[in-house]
Amino acid sequence: MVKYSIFTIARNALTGHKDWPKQWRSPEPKPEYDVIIIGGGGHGLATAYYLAKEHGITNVAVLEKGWLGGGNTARNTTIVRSNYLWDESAAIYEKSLQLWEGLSQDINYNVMLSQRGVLNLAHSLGDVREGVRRVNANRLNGVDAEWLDAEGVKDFCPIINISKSARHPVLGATLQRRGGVARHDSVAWGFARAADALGVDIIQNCEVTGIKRKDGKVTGVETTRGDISAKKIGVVAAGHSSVIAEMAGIRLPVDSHPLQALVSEPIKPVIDCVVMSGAVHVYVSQSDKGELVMGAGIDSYNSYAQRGSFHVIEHQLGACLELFPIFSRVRMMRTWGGIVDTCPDASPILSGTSVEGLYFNCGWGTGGFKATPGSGWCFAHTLAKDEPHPLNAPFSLSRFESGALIDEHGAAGVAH
Amino acid sequence: MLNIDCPWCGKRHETEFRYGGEAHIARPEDPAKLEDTEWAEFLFMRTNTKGYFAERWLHSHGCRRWFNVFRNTVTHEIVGSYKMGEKPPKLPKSAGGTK
Amino acid sequence: MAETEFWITPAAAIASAFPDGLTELSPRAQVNLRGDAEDASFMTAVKTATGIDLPETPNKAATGKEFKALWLSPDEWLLVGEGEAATLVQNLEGALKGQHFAVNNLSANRTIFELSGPHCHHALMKSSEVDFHPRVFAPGDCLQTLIAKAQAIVEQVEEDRFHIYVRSSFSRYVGAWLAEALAEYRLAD
Amino acid sequence: MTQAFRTTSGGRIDRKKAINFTFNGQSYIGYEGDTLASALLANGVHLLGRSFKYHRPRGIVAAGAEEPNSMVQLGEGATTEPNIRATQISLYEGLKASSVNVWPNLELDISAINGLFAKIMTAGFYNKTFMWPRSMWMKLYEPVIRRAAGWGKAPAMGDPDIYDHMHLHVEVMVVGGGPAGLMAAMAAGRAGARVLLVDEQNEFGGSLLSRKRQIGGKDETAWIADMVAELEAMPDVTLLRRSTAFGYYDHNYLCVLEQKTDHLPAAERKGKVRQRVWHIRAGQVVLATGAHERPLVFADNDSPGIMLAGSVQTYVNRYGVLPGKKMVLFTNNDTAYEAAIDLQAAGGDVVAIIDCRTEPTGELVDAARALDIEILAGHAITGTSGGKRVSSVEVRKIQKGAKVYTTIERNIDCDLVAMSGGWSPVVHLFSQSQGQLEYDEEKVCFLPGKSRQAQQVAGALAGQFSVKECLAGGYKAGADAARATGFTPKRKPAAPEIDEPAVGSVEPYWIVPSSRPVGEGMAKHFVDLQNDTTAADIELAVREGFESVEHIKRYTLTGFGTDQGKTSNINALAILSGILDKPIPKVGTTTFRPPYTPVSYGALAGRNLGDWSDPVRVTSIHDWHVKNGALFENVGQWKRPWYFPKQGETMQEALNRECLAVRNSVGVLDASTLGKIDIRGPDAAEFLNRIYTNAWAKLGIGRVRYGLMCHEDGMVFDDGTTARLAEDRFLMTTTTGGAAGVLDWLEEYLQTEWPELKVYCTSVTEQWATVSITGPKAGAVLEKLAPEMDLSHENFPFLSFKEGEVAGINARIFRISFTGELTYEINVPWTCGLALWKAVMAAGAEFDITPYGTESMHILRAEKGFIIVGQETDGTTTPQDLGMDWIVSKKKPDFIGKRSFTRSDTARPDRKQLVGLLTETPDDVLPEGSQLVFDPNVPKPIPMAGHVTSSYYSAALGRSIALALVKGGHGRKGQKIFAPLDKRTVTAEIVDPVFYDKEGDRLNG
Repeated sequence: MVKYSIFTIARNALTGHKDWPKQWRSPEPKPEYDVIIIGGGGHGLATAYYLAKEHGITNVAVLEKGWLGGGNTARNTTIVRSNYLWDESAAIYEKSLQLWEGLSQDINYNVMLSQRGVLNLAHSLGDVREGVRRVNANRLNGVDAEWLDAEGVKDFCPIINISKSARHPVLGATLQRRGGVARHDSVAWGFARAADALGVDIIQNCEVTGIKRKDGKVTGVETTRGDISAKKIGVVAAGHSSVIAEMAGIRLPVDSHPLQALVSEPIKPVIDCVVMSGAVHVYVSQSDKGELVMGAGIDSYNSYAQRGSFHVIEHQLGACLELFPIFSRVRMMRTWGGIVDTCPDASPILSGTSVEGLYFNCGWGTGGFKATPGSGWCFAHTLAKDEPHPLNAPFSLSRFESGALIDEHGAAGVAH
Repeated sequence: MLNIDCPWCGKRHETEFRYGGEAHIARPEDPAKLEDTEWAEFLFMRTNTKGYFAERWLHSHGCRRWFNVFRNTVTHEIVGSYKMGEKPPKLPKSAGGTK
Repeated sequence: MAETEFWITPAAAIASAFPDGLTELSPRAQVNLRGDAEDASFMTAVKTATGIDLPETPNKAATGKEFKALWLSPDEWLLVGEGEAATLVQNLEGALKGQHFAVNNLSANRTIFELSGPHCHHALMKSSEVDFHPRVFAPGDCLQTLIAKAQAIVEQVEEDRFHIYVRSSFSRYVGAWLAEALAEYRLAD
Repeated sequence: MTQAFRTTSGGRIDRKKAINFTFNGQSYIGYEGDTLASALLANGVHLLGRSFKYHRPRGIVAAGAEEPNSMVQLGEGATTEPNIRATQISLYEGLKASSVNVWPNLELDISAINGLFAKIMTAGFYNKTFMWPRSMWMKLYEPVIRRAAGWGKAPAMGDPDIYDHMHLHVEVMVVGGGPAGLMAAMAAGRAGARVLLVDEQNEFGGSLLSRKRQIGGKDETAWIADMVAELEAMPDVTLLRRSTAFGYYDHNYLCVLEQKTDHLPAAERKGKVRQRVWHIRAGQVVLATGAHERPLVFADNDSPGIMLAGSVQTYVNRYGVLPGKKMVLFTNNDTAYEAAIDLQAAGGDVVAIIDCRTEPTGELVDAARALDIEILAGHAITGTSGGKRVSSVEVRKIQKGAKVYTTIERNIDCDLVAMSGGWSPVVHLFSQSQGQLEYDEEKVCFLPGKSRQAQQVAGALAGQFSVKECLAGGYKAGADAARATGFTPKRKPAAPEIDEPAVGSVEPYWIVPSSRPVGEGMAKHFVDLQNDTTAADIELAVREGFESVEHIKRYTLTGFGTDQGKTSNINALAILSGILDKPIPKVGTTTFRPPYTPVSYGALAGRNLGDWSDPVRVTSIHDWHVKNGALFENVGQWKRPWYFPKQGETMQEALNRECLAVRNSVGVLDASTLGKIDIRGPDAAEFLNRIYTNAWAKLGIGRVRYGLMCHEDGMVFDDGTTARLAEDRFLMTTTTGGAAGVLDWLEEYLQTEWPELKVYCTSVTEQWATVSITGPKAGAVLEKLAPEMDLSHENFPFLSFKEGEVAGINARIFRISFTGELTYEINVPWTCGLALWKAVMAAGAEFDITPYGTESMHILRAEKGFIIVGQETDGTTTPQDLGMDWIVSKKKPDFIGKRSFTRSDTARPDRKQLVGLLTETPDDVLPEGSQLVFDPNVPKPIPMAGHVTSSYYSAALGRSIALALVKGGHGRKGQKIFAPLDKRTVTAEIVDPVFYDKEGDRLNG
């Protein structure tokens, strides 16, 4: 793998950039692999990379039905943080954040991790209670977290409107300074390049059409490019997880929904942190190109279409202007949608199944991007050792039988 | 903005309705008799179909009736609506590709 | 009505400033009735008690002498009129004795706005996603939908005259919204 | 400078109405009907901005929405707007505009130095560097990159303008008011359908505004006027000008942005709606969105003065402007010849036509020859010079298939290059509507293929490039749309005679080599002008293994600018197909996403701002609370009094006063917000048995009982008291926030699971205003208001209700208690709430009756250990966790949630359970949300034992109290537990959650 640096760029400039090697090969599928990863998004590519790097398993194929990184990896709002409420979540997301912090150097690809700080706003006394609860939990879990009052929020993000007369006034916020954003495409491309360099076959335009099994054990897959045998299969198909599950004759506690996002036209920098408000569904940051990157609320209905209903966007922008009145004359440039796989407890599944050798990594819902390296790291361990790493053991399918859910929905909203 | 056909009120915009998820999941007659696995099946496991899908909607801001909609989760085409207890409508001939 | 001597209509505080074409009506009897329209004995009992053939066609209103009945759902109607709500409830309870039904005096539950005049359709187009064009929604039609973000019953009482029934707690929100919706035309006129 | 490039006559501008405006501080004059772009060109201004990466000088390329370059900062102060295209700004008196992203100024832009580094700033540049040393990314590299980011500036303050939304239903919506669209609207309108016709321009006519045509013996202007007049006369036809259909969504739902005042001088905008978003539901949609011309990709094709040929024609004919006086035309088709002919006719000089085709033929070619315009067939422009304004072009003979063209044939001086690479139908909306695109080899463009929605296509969008085809195609589309929505089109009118040149051939010519292979030397072949993407960048991307067009776009940023690649996407795709040596359709096309052109956030929010962003619900007593100084808490959509501070009182002092009043005398609470549901029918009791965790069959008429509701997963989701009004009738109360959800929940089970149950539910929440008087003196107050009523505990015991007159109002009074004190909850019709409240205040005056809010309510109930759903519960809490086993029936065979209690984790003995906490230091109030640990002295991560759900200072107890959920808490009474806070650790003892009046003696006053 050619090492990327300003010097290699300069050297290539002299030769008119004619000598840059491919970032990854486009190999023909081999007849058999030790492990097949279904899904060439960030999580799948990260899984392949860590399988090769951490476990020396390099006879691996990543099968992608379209173009790699073309699913939710390319469609999210790039927010990275680890300040989750429950111990189990905090542990796995914090592992992920730690991997993020060294990722550009580790895979020699600048993923532009920008730890500019993430605010989660509180708009009601109930929000405040939950925010303080989360901050305290984070601290005890060794996750950096601060509670800011309204003035503190204003200091950290001067353009935010903290007027008490706002419909849903800002009463405070949690702040994770190590949180921020990263460049989504670069994450997929970087992992792909690094995994490819370690011998992983990344096979695009290869859709899985069947899961072959014998005596309750997986033996391989049928694809649009022929059958491929494998000892183990890791499914990292996000919104399409249920489709693959059905091929293996199982069902998942997962529903697929549209999640929409949008960017504004590029404007000179006005906001240099990430602001999230679950209560009014506003998620804002500004990209290094100057676009305001915003996430909307999730559409209510099941869908496999990468688009949602427009009123969701309009509602979000109303709430957004409450928080950021100066955005009123900024213009929305592009909207899009992804398909998110949601679990009843808003926590992911990294687990084996009733089919031997078949593993699922799904259910990340709206929070998958931030988990990319950690998810891949844990899932690689699970595939390599045929048992979950302690970090992902709580995220097994069995929790839906025992009732040991990890409910990250937060408080059900104060009643009386 | 889906245009949903309430069996009573006719076509209204999605914003008048509340989504109820997959249809035809009957609550078990005697939950006490079920194994945890079976109970989990009822509580959590879903087919999450890609393609034509029977789902429940509540006309929450209209006549407050629950009913079923038969909709394609890829194209969002709505084949038809039907009342609780009725059978889904026939698939249109056009329904190729996605099942 | 004795029962309304202490009444203050929910939007009274802002209604005085409403533009032409928008008013909050004085209180009137509103009685919610539920029962099985398929059941002849229910329908006849209601007919004897009120003189009204309850509309079975969705989103239609039927008028009797003292009261009219708005279709709300296959087994629910709202009876509205100038008469005594308490008496109406008594009559219905009497006539329906022994049957499965529910009757509630909800005279205070909703306030009623009247939207009328040349711009009432514009105000509705700004406030609702429903098609109120004369071709599809005529006098005698009624339906439940959202006005802005609040649930409401909309009834067309005559051409270019609508009654909008709103839950009392939402009345100021909706009243102010409709007033604003008309503002631009006041400016134009 | 006075409009040196204005033609002497013609154009759709009003030469009598001069308009003053400034650009970059310099004053100019234009005419009514101008755009900012045409007015600047009339004044000879071509240089409008700088490019994104290399900061190269850039000028006006197009005349409409497809313009890639000329973005300006429009206006000043609170109403300034970034990134508006000069080609889309109608000129108005006093307009002020300036270039974006230039420093110190447009002429001398320091960042142009980036051009020197162009060689290293290739695609993927950022991915490959700025990684060492790691710390420098956040400290140095990224800040520098961010400073360079963005075009214009957002205003520094809020927006003074008004925006709103409209909803319209029509049978036929027509998008695009050109010849095809006008015809379609006419066909549908005459058939009697409700029709909406929208067009982004200030007037209808589309391409006819730029081209001279005789239609049925009239000139185009007269023809348009007649069509529009007839349409406007139709009562059910709506015409919207300056209105862009920007989004096409499911089930024929489209959104249109109408710009109502953006073309007016500031003074005339006051009080008017600035922009309106129309939400359209259409039975049928006719798309007649026209076509955009493609640039040609040749060396240094980006200097100001290099424009699209059709746009040159538009400036000449529509605006009476000569974009240049010495023009060279570079084309691969003959449609573009018309630009040369019209410019010449208008007084310009066409020095040469460079046609890449070896043997151009046809009417237009002949016409050009007849004007003695030199035509260099089989030639190409292989370089330009001039920098800030093109001054000459280098022309070479085309050597088919060669990577380089060896010899320069000519250097031609000029001040304008008109280019045409053919036309791309505007398929954006069609593609948004899920329609599939098909590539047409002969027409060299993507055309609409199979459509997924009830729609028709017509005009240039459908590959109908002549006016004749447009009129015929438009009529057919409109008629078909009308028919499909149940209307009968009138007999087809005779097709009008049209005098127009025949549409000639177009020959694909995607990239023009020069003296060196593309990518070598300093010359740049720009594909995406706004993002400075060159053909070399695309080659590099492919070289590095990117093959999917989506990858190419993302790696090179092609099509990611504010123009969303309207002029660059197809060229990029074609160049990619050349490199991959795959036919264009095989390489695929990219999906077009809304919006077609950018839409302001303000317009999208409409009026849903401030208190209208979410409805505010108030009780009938609200005004009294406001008058009496209440501070409010948002509970769901409700405004509830939080507490009632008196002059100079701190919050805590106010709470102490309110709580002590309740404990020692009497307090009053507005409880109107509680949800209330009338439940009636022979199976009502059975229904409650299934919904609630406890038993209801035996509840006596006139009695009241508290109940808990769980979801099927066994977790508590609502609670409240329910009274039995009659054998077959109950009145249920729910939490304030839960009301709507609970009613839906009840209906869901009645309608979907248990239709056999004879039960009707009716929401009566706002029928009843509820005034709760509580405290030892509550009885004394009620006696005064209801002298007739027997309030003795024998005849009006706890957990029962009575009906009767209170203060002369028919009322229902409940004896329940959320404070532990003697309490009467008086329910009267909502509209009498204020009257009752005032009467209560008067009657209670002698006992110093004290209104209190939600905060005191929370303290009082916490003193009694009563839970609040959503505070002591968070969706993971069972009744058992709350120590409420007493309310979970063991006898009932089934109720919602029961089955889940026995799951292994739900039955765990060491689940988090509700307990009371007493801090070691009595006046130390634990913050709510504090996490609790058994041992604070272990390294992180410290295992957590639970958290504080409620915590207050209790005036009645003279100390702090707290409720908490603690692992196995029920078995830990008496043990110590710790709350490690930011700076200190608080020690507390685990106790019973009931702190006050454990025996409950006070219930009866």
